[in-house]
Formats: sequence, structure tokens, C-alpha cells
Amino acid sequence: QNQRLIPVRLQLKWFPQAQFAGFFVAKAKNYFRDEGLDVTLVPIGDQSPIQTVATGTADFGTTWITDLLTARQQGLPVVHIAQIFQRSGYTLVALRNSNISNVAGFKGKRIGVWPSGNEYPVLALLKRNKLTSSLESNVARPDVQAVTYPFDPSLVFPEKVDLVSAMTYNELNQIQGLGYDMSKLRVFRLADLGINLLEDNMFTTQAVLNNTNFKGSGLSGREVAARLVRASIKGWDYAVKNQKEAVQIVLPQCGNTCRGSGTRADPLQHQTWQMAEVAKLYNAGPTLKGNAGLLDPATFKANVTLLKSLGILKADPPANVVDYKVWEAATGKKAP
Amino acid sequence: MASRAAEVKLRRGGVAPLALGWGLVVASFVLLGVAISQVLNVQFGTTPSNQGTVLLLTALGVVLGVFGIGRIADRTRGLTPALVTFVFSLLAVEALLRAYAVPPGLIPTPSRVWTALVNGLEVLARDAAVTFVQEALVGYLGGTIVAILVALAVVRFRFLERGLLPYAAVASSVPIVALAPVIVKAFGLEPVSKAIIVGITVFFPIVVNVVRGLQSANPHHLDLMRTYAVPPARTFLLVRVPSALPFLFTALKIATTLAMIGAIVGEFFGATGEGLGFRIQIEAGRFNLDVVWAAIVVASVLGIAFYGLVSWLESRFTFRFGSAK
Amino acid sequence: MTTLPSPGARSSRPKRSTGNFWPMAIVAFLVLALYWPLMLWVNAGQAQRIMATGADLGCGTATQCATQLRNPTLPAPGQLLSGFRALSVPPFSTTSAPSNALVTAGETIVGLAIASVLGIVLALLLVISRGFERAVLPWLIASQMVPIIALAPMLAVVLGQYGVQGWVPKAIIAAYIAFFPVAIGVARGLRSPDPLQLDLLRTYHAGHATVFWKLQLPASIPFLFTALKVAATAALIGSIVAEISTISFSGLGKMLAENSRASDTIALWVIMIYGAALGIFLVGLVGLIERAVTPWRVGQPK
Amino acid sequence: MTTTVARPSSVGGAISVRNLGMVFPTAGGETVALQNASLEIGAGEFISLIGPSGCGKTTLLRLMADLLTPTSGELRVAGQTPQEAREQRAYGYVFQAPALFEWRNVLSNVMLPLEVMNFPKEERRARAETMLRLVGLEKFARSYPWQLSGGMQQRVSIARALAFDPPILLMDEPFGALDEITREHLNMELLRLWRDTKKTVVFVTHSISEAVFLSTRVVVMTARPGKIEGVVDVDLPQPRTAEVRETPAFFEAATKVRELLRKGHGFDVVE
Amino acid sequence: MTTTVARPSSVGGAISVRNLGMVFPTAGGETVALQNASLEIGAGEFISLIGPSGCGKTTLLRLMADLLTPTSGELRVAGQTPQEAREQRAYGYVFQAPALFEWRNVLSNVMLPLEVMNFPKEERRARAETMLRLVGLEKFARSYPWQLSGGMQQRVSIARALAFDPPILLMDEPFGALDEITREHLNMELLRLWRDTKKTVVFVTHSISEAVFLSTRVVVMTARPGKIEGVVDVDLPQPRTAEVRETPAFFEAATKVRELLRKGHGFDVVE
Ligand SMILES: Nc1ncnc2c1ncn2[C@@H]1O[C@H](COP(=O)(O)OP(=O)(O)OP(=O)(O)O)[C@@H](O)[C@H]1O
Ligand SMILES: Nc1ncnc2c1ncn2[C@@H]1O[C@H](COP(=O)(O)OP(=O)(O)OP(=O)(O)O)[C@@H](O)[C@H]1O
Ligand SMILES: Cc1ncc(C[n+]2csc(CCO)c2C)c(N)n1
Ligand SMILES: [Mg+2]
Ligand SMILES: [Mg+2]
Repeated sequence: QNQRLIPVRLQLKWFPQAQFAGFFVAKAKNYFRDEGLDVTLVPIGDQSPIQTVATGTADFGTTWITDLLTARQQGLPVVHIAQIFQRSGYTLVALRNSNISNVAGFKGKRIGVWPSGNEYPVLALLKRNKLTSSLESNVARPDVQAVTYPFDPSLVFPEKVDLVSAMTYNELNQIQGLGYDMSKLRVFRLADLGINLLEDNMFTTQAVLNNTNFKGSGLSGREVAARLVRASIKGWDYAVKNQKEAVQIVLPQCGNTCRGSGTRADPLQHQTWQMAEVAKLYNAGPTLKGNAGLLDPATFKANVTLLKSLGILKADPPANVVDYKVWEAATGKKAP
Repeated sequence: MASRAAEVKLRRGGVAPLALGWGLVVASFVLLGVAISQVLNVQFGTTPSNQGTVLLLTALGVVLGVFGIGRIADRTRGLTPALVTFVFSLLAVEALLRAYAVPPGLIPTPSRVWTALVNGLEVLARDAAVTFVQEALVGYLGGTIVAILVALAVVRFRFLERGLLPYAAVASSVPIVALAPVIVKAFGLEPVSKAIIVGITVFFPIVVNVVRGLQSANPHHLDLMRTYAVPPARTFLLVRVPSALPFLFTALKIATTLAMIGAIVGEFFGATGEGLGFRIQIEAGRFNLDVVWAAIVVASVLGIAFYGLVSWLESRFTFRFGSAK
Repeated sequence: MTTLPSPGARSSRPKRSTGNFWPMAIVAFLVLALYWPLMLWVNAGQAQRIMATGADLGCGTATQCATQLRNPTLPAPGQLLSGFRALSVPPFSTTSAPSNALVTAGETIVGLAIASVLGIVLALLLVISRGFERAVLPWLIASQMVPIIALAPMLAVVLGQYGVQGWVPKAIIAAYIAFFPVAIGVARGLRSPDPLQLDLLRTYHAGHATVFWKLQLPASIPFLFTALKVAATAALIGSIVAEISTISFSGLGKMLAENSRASDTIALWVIMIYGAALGIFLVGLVGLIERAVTPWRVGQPK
Repeated sequence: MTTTVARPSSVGGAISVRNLGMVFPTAGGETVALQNASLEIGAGEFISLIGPSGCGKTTLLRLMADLLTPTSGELRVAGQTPQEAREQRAYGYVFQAPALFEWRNVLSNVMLPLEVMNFPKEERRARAETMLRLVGLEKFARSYPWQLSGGMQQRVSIARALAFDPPILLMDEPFGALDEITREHLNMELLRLWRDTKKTVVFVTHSISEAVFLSTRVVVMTARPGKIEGVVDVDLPQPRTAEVRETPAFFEAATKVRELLRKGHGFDVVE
Repeated sequence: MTTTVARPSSVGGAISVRNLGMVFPTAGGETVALQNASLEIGAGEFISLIGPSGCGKTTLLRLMADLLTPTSGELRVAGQTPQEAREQRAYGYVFQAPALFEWRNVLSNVMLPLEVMNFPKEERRARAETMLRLVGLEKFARSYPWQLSGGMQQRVSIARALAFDPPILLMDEPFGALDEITREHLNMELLRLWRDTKKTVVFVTHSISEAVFLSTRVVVMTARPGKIEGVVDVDLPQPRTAEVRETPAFFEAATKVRELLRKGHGFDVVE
């Protein structure tokens, strides 16, 4: 039994943390194993998960929609197979006393962003508000200066940037840990500002899907994908319903990266917060209609339209950039 | 002295082979050009229908080109052979990438890189100004000046030579990149932090070389100065400084490369939205490899120019000091 | 005036190793003694600035915070020591510095080996053919001006397409920066024989092969080792940079990237010290091999 | 690797120089290093070349050794072209500088020609040790060149040239770096060797008395364009001993050489 | 920079060496380079030091020049300590190697001591040119050292030592690299200069006949531990001409030197 398990590498989008709780739960509770899969959850730092999946270092990955679509635009044959988070958790945070009250006020300011494809939501927000930025490689005198830094807001905020990127489930708590409670902060939620670019999804490559004998298992790549998605959704459902337990499953997996920032850096506290926030992103859209893991075609279309109108995508992506059949095979449901 | 006669014998003669070489190169360029023209509008991810023809043309062009360049290079001095090789490589790569329809997210064709370079020239120029001037150059000059002062102190005080120099020699085998995140953390995201990284990177090789140079002074020259009862400071200027110059320039040339790498690596650990390293990082994450390569081209050209400038200074100075070879 | 070394004074100088011990110890002591106040001063300034923005650090005054900042500019010795312990025991777990240093060392040594082979082959071509030198040497020099860190991720992606993953791309990138000094050094070494030595073999009617094996090759060996010492450092930088900028699951570079992302300054310092030790070790290793391979130079002055 | 190469001793030792000329192309035109030189050297002769710096002594030796190709005239070494002679290993050459291989110890430096010429292993060692004894360096067999003084290094290079027992010796100022006593000792050794083995020796020196003491004939050359100014026959009894230096015949020969040297030796052109 | 430095000519030229010893600490113990040497040199004398390689000739010269400090014994130069003498620029030193500055041309190499001793500008040039004429190199004033042969370089270094007209000349094998004719010419020039200027000369050489020809006394030294074996008075008429070499007195002196040299010169210990 044991040696019949099919080895699968799933590339996470960051170091282990509650952001990926569903996957860790699926592994811990043997959901993957029950599907005949031996899944390795691969952490990553700076790079885009696209890199590992496109090079075959991992078989599947989780990343954000813009990252996926732009890679596809550049000829990398990546395919979307399931959507985990149904809402964007991206925010920009300023000190309340900085007098930045709306997006127009960003002009002439410095914004901290993460590189490696994580900067697209900010780029979209700025473009939509007719602000140029140093994230565009053909604008010589940008309105907004984007500052890259090694992911920890304490490095730049509030000394070196006026606004800093923060995920609802992570940095927002870290910033509070730095000694600024919510009363001192002004939070711009991108989803509320018309930029609801979908985040954590599951994807793979055309090559994996077309594979008729995945790693000599006798199963097709498509079948493996379906099993992976099925187990993952099961894991996510469990994690969201049993958050305390999920956090306990995650905590042993992570080292340094699980604590927050500042003096209140406590992994348990931070990951509990993270789990709760992540659950909010999971429990939205199709999930609420019982279709967890489904990419809502309307939201997807809106995302594509937005990216096209901003010039981030030059043309419509090919239809096969999303493969609904995997989700259908995984759930036995029909995609709308 | 001996091999000179042998060399005279070896020199193969005639203009005809050279002309033949150029003929071959031109033919090769034409073949490659034709090959490229066959696959001008190819969809990546698909195999072009005429792939076989294109590959055949390319292979033929490559063979002719290699022979032609070989002939030219055997008989032509200067940079001509290198330049021909460069153009030749670009054409061949362009043809091959197009023939195999390699996606630009994997390897961009030279023509795409060129387009990106032209379109983004203004931004790249600003990036270059930050990376090259504010970071590499500032750090380079700062590091050099401090290094020379330290080297002077080391030569002046035997204690420092024994107590400090061994550390400096060891430190030059330390991978300085490991310092980059720490320094960016300590000194912030502004160009200053990168200049400091550059300064530290260039510091050690320069100290070690300058000390070696100052100590390479001919002991007989020093004795001679002693017989003239010349005061130490004057001896220093008359004897030690001139003999240290070649060593200094050797180190300065090595340091140009270190400076460029140091600045770019530093930017990877945080930047204020400008700089070639920032550009490379942000665009690589988006798979805009044409822009990435354009930035690399700019960095390389600057690096080569920087190296060339130092070499030129070296030749000027060493000429003044009348060295032979 | 007596500080001017004369030829006599020079050769009568006592042996380096014994003469340097006390000065080195004193310098080390001075540096350590100066470190504490410097660290306090720098870190207190940092704490002060953070507090001024309204943050609550939870450690009283700025001076009190200086030795317990999470992101100190300079780590306090105590922090460094516990960081060392945290990263070093158990030495061979996947997250500890020693085992990761071994991985990096492996990549570096393989890279250095590739670089040596490539460098020596190039050197031979450069020495054999003027034409090759003219057509290629300028681009070899130019290749060293290309910031490899920028090439590394792309190279990894391209190699990955052909199934080359893991530590191999790192070794290749290490080789990329390390081959150049080797090529130049060996080429210089192959050209180093005195014209008289070449003439001598000519008077023996020796063939090209004999000249190569009996003269050019042994003459180039000291040059090879000088180059290898430079190349060892370069290769180490290459593999660390490659680990940072491509996907990696082990190695000092990966730890560096990870802890940089996790904002663990102390860990960064510890890893840096491990990297320094590794660099010194590699250069020392080359030196030991050199001594073994060039017995004729043992004890030779200068 | 090939074993068909002739052993040196199988060829004769005469050298014939006819109207030999050597012109070097240089930056500022051409340098005439040797002009119209003619000289017949019989097998077994001991010839010294003497003349001011830059007069073409080394050039003449290098021409004989086929290390240079003459621009005019004719040259036969051991009855063949210089190239053939070289390929037959007809001569041993002692350069102005020792040109030892730093990575070989003294013994294996002396064995170098024997290795290249495929002498059997045991013979190499035996021959090399004999030669080292001849130059008084048997105690330094295991030393490396850098551990030797300049004079000792030059003696190693002499041993090396003698090791394969060539019928002709071409020696370019071999004793220039030695002190007078050592020099005299080696002069005697060289003479003994020459007598015993009937080699042809062409010997370059700056010392008139050394030239006269050693040679059967002294060839005096003039500087730029290098020419043979005259040849002085030395009529001294063989075998020569140190006392020969005090004989009138010695003085006569030395004076003749000195006068030939003075002729055309404008101080200014001396280098 | 300072202008208070004494001009060389203001001091006398006698040198007094008493029980002088020099021991170098070396890896394998100590090297006794000079042992118990005593010698009185009067102002205006021409003394030659001769002896096998490594016998301490250079060491003795360096002690006189205050380039080394003796480990025992007493030494007075021009009536003062060697250091005072050096600071008064009492001597000019010609090293065994030319030690020219590669980045200065011949003329400015010769002017170097005049520059550092703050001679007036015009005088520097005039003196340097005179000296270059003396050594026959006036045509090479603008050449760089690498364009000169070894012998020419050595002549430049002699001109440099003479340029500031020191009362004492310390010369370490200055003519070693020269051909015999040039050497003889420079011997004559040196003798003339010595007569005309009444300098004290201490001259190291390997050539017995050169030593005898030039000197008022020849000091013969023995190797390890370096000792003075004996002093030979040379009773030849002044001014000396080339013919002096053929006189019996010359022979007698040369033979005496030779015999002293032979004594204790085991061939093996020669370097
Ligand atoms: N390869 C060369 N190219 C140009 N000129 C040369 C070359 N070799 C020698 N000469 C010139 O030829 C002349 C004769 O040189 P050669 O070396 O034969 O002199 P020499 O008599 O051996 O002198 P020395 O006594 O200094 O060894 C010199 O003027 C020298 O500059
Ligand atoms: N600085 C030194 N340290 C150790 N030993 C030295 C030093 N200088 C000279 N010696 C030794 O002292 C001895 C005398 O050396 P010195 O140079 O005076 O000899 P020399 O008579 O000038 O020889 P040569 O004729 O070769 O120039 C030699 O054995 C030498 O090795
Ligand atoms: C500690 C930490 N910092 C930032 C993020 C935000 N974030 C979410 S996904 C992603 C991409 C990383 O490559 C980033 C930066 C996080 N999750 N964890
Ligand atoms: Mg010569
Ligand atoms: Mg000496």
C-alpha cells in the first residue's frame, strides 16, 4: 500500500504558515494519502511559485491570478485548476496621522511592495487611479515610488515608506505587533477599491495535465490533479471549521516565519489571527454556494477585463489557461 | 628572444584567405538572415511547419560563420574578430530561438531584448544612474580611498601589518554577498546601503594589493635612499608609491566587477524603486525577461566601460612611468 | 628611519606565523573591546527612532532595548551566541547551519571542479590559437561583467526545462564566475616558460607533446593554484548567490534568503560567519593541495 | 616516445661557417647582427668567441644550434644542415642564463635531456650523478634550483649539457657568474673533459685570459655590424696546466687578442 | 625639503674597522657573516676587497654604509659613527645590482641624489651630464633603463654614485657585468677620478688583476665565518697605466693575492 503512493510536490507561495492551513491539514489527516498521493508541501522565499512549477521542480503550485496570467502571456504553459481564496486580502496601510485619506493622495508617496509578482494589485490600483509608478519599466518620472524590501514591514514602516503592503491575515497583525494599534492606522482594502484580484489558487502545467502516465503511476496527470484538488478542498473545509486544531497542525511546521513582528511576536497568537483571516477569504463567493475550490467565471472575467484595461495583460488569455474539468472531476459537480 | 624567429616562420601569408574569411562570414549572415525571415511570426508553444528548413539554414550559416571567423581572427588584430563573433552569435541565437518557438518567458530573442532596451531606455538610464553612479561608483571610490589610507597605515606601522593584514587577507576570501542583507537592514533601502556593500567588497582586495605593492619596492632603492639620508616621507613618495601603482591598478580592475555585482546584489535585498537590480528583480518575477535582459545588457556595458576606464587610466599612468612591456 | 627594511633586514625577519600571533591577538582584542560600546550606541539610536514614531517596544528605555532588539543593527554578543546555538545544534538537521554549509560547500567544490576543467580547456585554446583569443577573449572578459545574480534565476528556469534541478544549477552558476580566473591564470602559466627554456627543449629536438608535458604544464601549476584560490572565493559567492536567487531547499544562501525574509538579523549574522569560515576553509584547502602538488616551492621565499 | 632517434655520439663534430649573415627586423629598421662571417672549425677543436657586448656572439651560437635561421650564407654542423644536426642531437648548449626548471630538483634537471631522448632509466641516473660530481654538486642532487646560488645553478646547466654526451658543445659565457677560483677549477675540468672525449667546443667568453687558456683558436669579433675581426691561433702545449698562464706564448696570444679587440672597439658603441 | 644638510665634501675620508663582527639570526641558528675584522683605511686610499662568494664583502660594505648595524666591534667612518657619516652624505654607494628607477630616464636617475640633496636646479643637470660623459653614456641621457644593456645600467649607477661628489666611494663589484675592454676603460677612468679628487675608495671585485691594478692595498677575505685572511700592499707606481700589468711587481702582488685566496678556499664550500 505504502509504496504505491504517488509522489507529488505542491509548491506553496511562502514559508509554512496558516495561509496554507488547508494543505497542511490534508496532509496531517491523511486526506492526500487516502487519494493515493504522497504530497510534499514545498516552501519558498523570494521567487514566484510559477518558477518551480514551470521548471518541473514542483508538480503543482499555489499563486495569485495575475502572476499566473502574465506568466501565461509570456509563453509559460501554466493552467489554473482550482481557486482556494475567493476574495482578495490585500491592503495598503498608512499611519493615520500621515493625512493620506484616499488613493489620489498616494501621489508623490512611497509605497512598500513585495516583488516576484506580488506587486500587481498595487500596480493595478495605481493604474486604475491614473497614477504612474516605478513598477512600470517605461515610465521615467513616476508619480509613486515603489519600494521593495524583504517582506517584513518593520524594515520600512513607517520610517521609509508612507504606505506599506499588508495582507489582512499577516502584516496587518505584524504592524500592530510593532506597536501601532488599529487606532493609529488607516487601512486601504484593495477589494473595496475595485481591485479584487483573486489570490491563492492551485495551478499546474499543460505538460502535467497532458501526461498519461504521471511519474509512472499509471494514472494520468489529470487524474492526479483531481485527487489533489479533492483532498485539498477537504483539508480546507476542515481547517476553516476547526481553526484551533488547524493552527496546532501548522505550528510545528514553521520555524522563524510564523511569529509576528515586534515585541508581541508570538507564533500561536499570530497564526490564530492568520487562520481566522484566511477563513474569511476562503468562505466567500462560490464556497458559500457549496462550490469550494471553484473559480467563479464572472470574477475571473472581471479580473481579466481589469488587467486588460490597465495594460497589464495585452490580450485575452487563451481559454485553456483555466481547466474546469479538474475541479469537476474532483467534486463530481458541474462548473457553471 | 628565441621564439621570434619561429613566429616569423609561422606567419601564414596572403590577402586571399582573409577575403575568403569575410566572404564566408557574409554568406553566413545572409543564411542566418534568411532563416530568421522564415520564422518572423511564429507562435510560441507551437512547432513551426518549416522548422526543418530553418534549422538546416541555421546550421549551414553557423558552420560557414565559424570557419569565416576563424580565418578572420587568425589574420586580424584588434576588436574586429570579437565584434563579428558577437553579431554572428546574436543572429544564430535569434534563428534558433525562433525555430524552436521558445517562449519569451523562458529565453527572449535578441530582437525582443533590443526592443525592450529601446522602449525602456529612459527608465533604464535612470536605473543605471542609481546603480552605477550612486551605488557602484560612490562605494568604489569610498572603499578605495579608505583602503589606500589603511594600506598606508599598515605599511607605516609594523604592528598593523602583523596584526591587521592577516585578517584583511582572510577577509578577501569571505563571500561578501552574505553581508548584503545585514547591511541593507542596518543602513536602509536607499542607495547608501548599497554603496556601503560595494565599499566593503572592494576594500579588502585593494588593501591587500596596495600593501603588497608598497612592500614590493626594490630593497636596493630603499637602501639607496638610506645612503642619501632621505627622510622617510620623501622616500615613500620617491620609491614606494611608484612601485605600488601597478598593484593598485590590478586591484582597481578586479574591484570594478565586484562593485557592479555588489550594487546589484544589494538591491535584491531592498531598493527604493530604482536601480538595475530592482528592475531585474521586479521584471524577472513577472517573466518579462526581455526587460531583464535589457537591464543586464545595460549593466554589462557599464561594467565593461568602467573596466575600460580603469585600464585606460592604468595605461596612462604606467606610460608616464615608462614601463616597457 | 630604522623602519625602512633593507635587504638584510628583510631576510632576517622572523617567521610570519610566530611573529604575527601577538599583534593579531591584540587587534582582535581591541576590536572586541570596541564592539560593545559601539553596539550599544548604534542599537540605542535605532530603538530611540522606533520609539519616536509612537511604537511601544515593551523594554523600557532605548538603552535597555539596545541588547534585545529583534532587528538590531549590530547584534549583542549574547544574542549572537544564542543565535549560534540555535542554528548549530543539532548540527545535521536540515535547518541547521553546519549541514547547510556542507551543501553549499559541495556545490562550490563541484562548481570549482567544473570551472577548473572549463578554465583549463579554454586556456589551452587561448594559448594554441591566436584567432580564438582574438574572437573570444573580449567576450570572456565581458561575461564577467554580467551580473550573474541576474542571470541565475533565468538559468535555473532554462535548466529546469531540461530536467536539471536541485544543486546542479548552483554548481553551474558557481562555475560560471569561477572559470574566468582559472582560464586567465592557466593561460598565463602556459605562456610563462622562459624563452631560453623553450630553446633548450628545441636543442633536444623535443616535440610539441614533450614541450607541453615537461615544460608548459609544470610551469603553469603555480599559476593554476593562485587562480584557484581566487576562483574558490568566486565559486562560493556564486553558489550562495545562486541559492539566494533560484529555488533552493538547502544551503547557506537559502538560509540567508529565508532568514532575511523572516527578518532574523541574528541568524543572518550567524550565517555570514559560517560563510566566512567556509570561504577561509576552501582557500586553505586549495593551499594545502598546492603544497602537496608543488613540493619544489615549499620553503621558497616570497 | 619514438625510439628511432640517433644517439648523439654517432655523428662527427666539424662546423663550417661560410659568408654567414643575420639581419633582424626591428622597429627602427634592421639590425645587422652578423655580417659575412666565415670560419672553419675542425672536429675536436676548442674555439673561443670573444668580443664586445652585442657583437653577435650569441647570435652565431644560436645559428649553429638552429635556434635562428641565417638570412644569408651557409652553415654546416657535423656535416649536415643545422636542423639535421639539431634533430640528431649533435650538440649540447649552455645558455648565458642557467634556464633550469624550477619544479625539478638538481638531479632531475640534469636528467631532463636523457628523459627526452629516451635513455634507459638506470642509465639516466648514473650519467646525471657522474656529471654532478664533475661540477662538484653531488651533494646538492636533491636541492631545488632556488636553493642554489647563481654560480651553482650555472654549473648544473653545464652538467645538463654534458649529460647526453653530445659531440659538440656550444657554451655561451658559462662561467660569467663564478668567482675566479671556482672558474679556474671548472676551466681545468672542462679542458680535461674536452681532451678525454674529443668533443668540439665553441665557447663564448668576455675574459681574454680564459679564452687564451682554453682554446686552440680564439675568434675575435667586432660590434655592429657584427663581424669576425680576426682569428688568433693559440700555440700552447697540451695538456695545459695553470703554469701555462705565465709563459711568454700565453702573453703573446693574449696581447694579440687584446689588440684585435681594441681595433674597432670605439668606447661609445660599447654596450 | 630641509636645506640644513651638510654637503658631502665637507668631511674627511678615513675608515677605521676594529674587531668588527656581524652575526645574522637565521632559520637554522646563526650565520656569522663577519668575524673579528680589523682594518685601517687612510683618507685617499684605494682598497679592494676580494674573496669567495659569501665571505662577507658586501656585509662589510653595508656596515660601513650604516645599512647594517654590527653585532660587535667598532667602526668609524670619516671620523664619525657610520650613522653620522651617512647623514652627512659622506659616501656614495654602488650596489652589486644597478638598482635604477625604471620610471626615470638615465639623466634623471643620475640627478636623483642631487634632487634629494637639494642641489640647485642648474647644477644638477650640469653635474649629471658630466658624469654621464665620464661613463660614456651621454647619448643615452633620455633612454629608460629597460632600453639599456646590463653593463650600461651598471655604468649609470656608477655615474649616480659619483654625481654628488662624496669623499668616500663604496663600490660593490661595479664592473662585474662589463666586457673586458669597457672594464679596462672604466678602470682607467676610476683611477683618474680617484687621483684627481683624492677620494677614499673601497672596492669589491672577483678579479685578482683588477684588484691589484686599481688598489693601494688588497684585502683578501675567507669564507664562513667571514674573516680577513690577509692584506697585500701593492707597490706599483702612480699614476698607473695599462703597461703596469706586465711588470714583475704586478705579478708578485697578484700571486700573493692568489695564494691568500687559495688558502682556505675548499672547492666544495664555494658557492
Ligand atoms: N631577436 C632579435 N631581434 C632583434 N635584434 C636582435 C635579436 N637578437 C639579437 N639582436 C641584436 O643583435 C646584436 C647581436 O646580439 P647578440 O646577442 O648576438 O650579442 P652578444 O655578442 O651575444 O652580446 P653579449 O656579450 O652581451 O651577450 C645585438 O645588437 C642585438 O641587439
Ligand atoms: N640578511 C642576511 N641574513 C642572513 N644571512 C645573511 C644576510 N646577509 C648576508 N648573509 C650571509 O652572510 C654571508 C656573507 O654575505 P655577503 O653578501 O656579505 O657575501 P659576499 O662576500 O658579498 O658574496 P658575493 O661575492 O656573492 O657578493 C653569506 O653567507 C650570506 O648568506
Ligand atoms: C511573512 C509573510 N509576509 C508577507 C506575506 C504576504 N504574502 C502573501 S503571499 C506572498 C508571496 C510571497 O512570495 C506574500 C508576500 C506572507 N504571506 N507572509
Ligand atoms: Mg650573448
Ligand atoms: Mg656581495
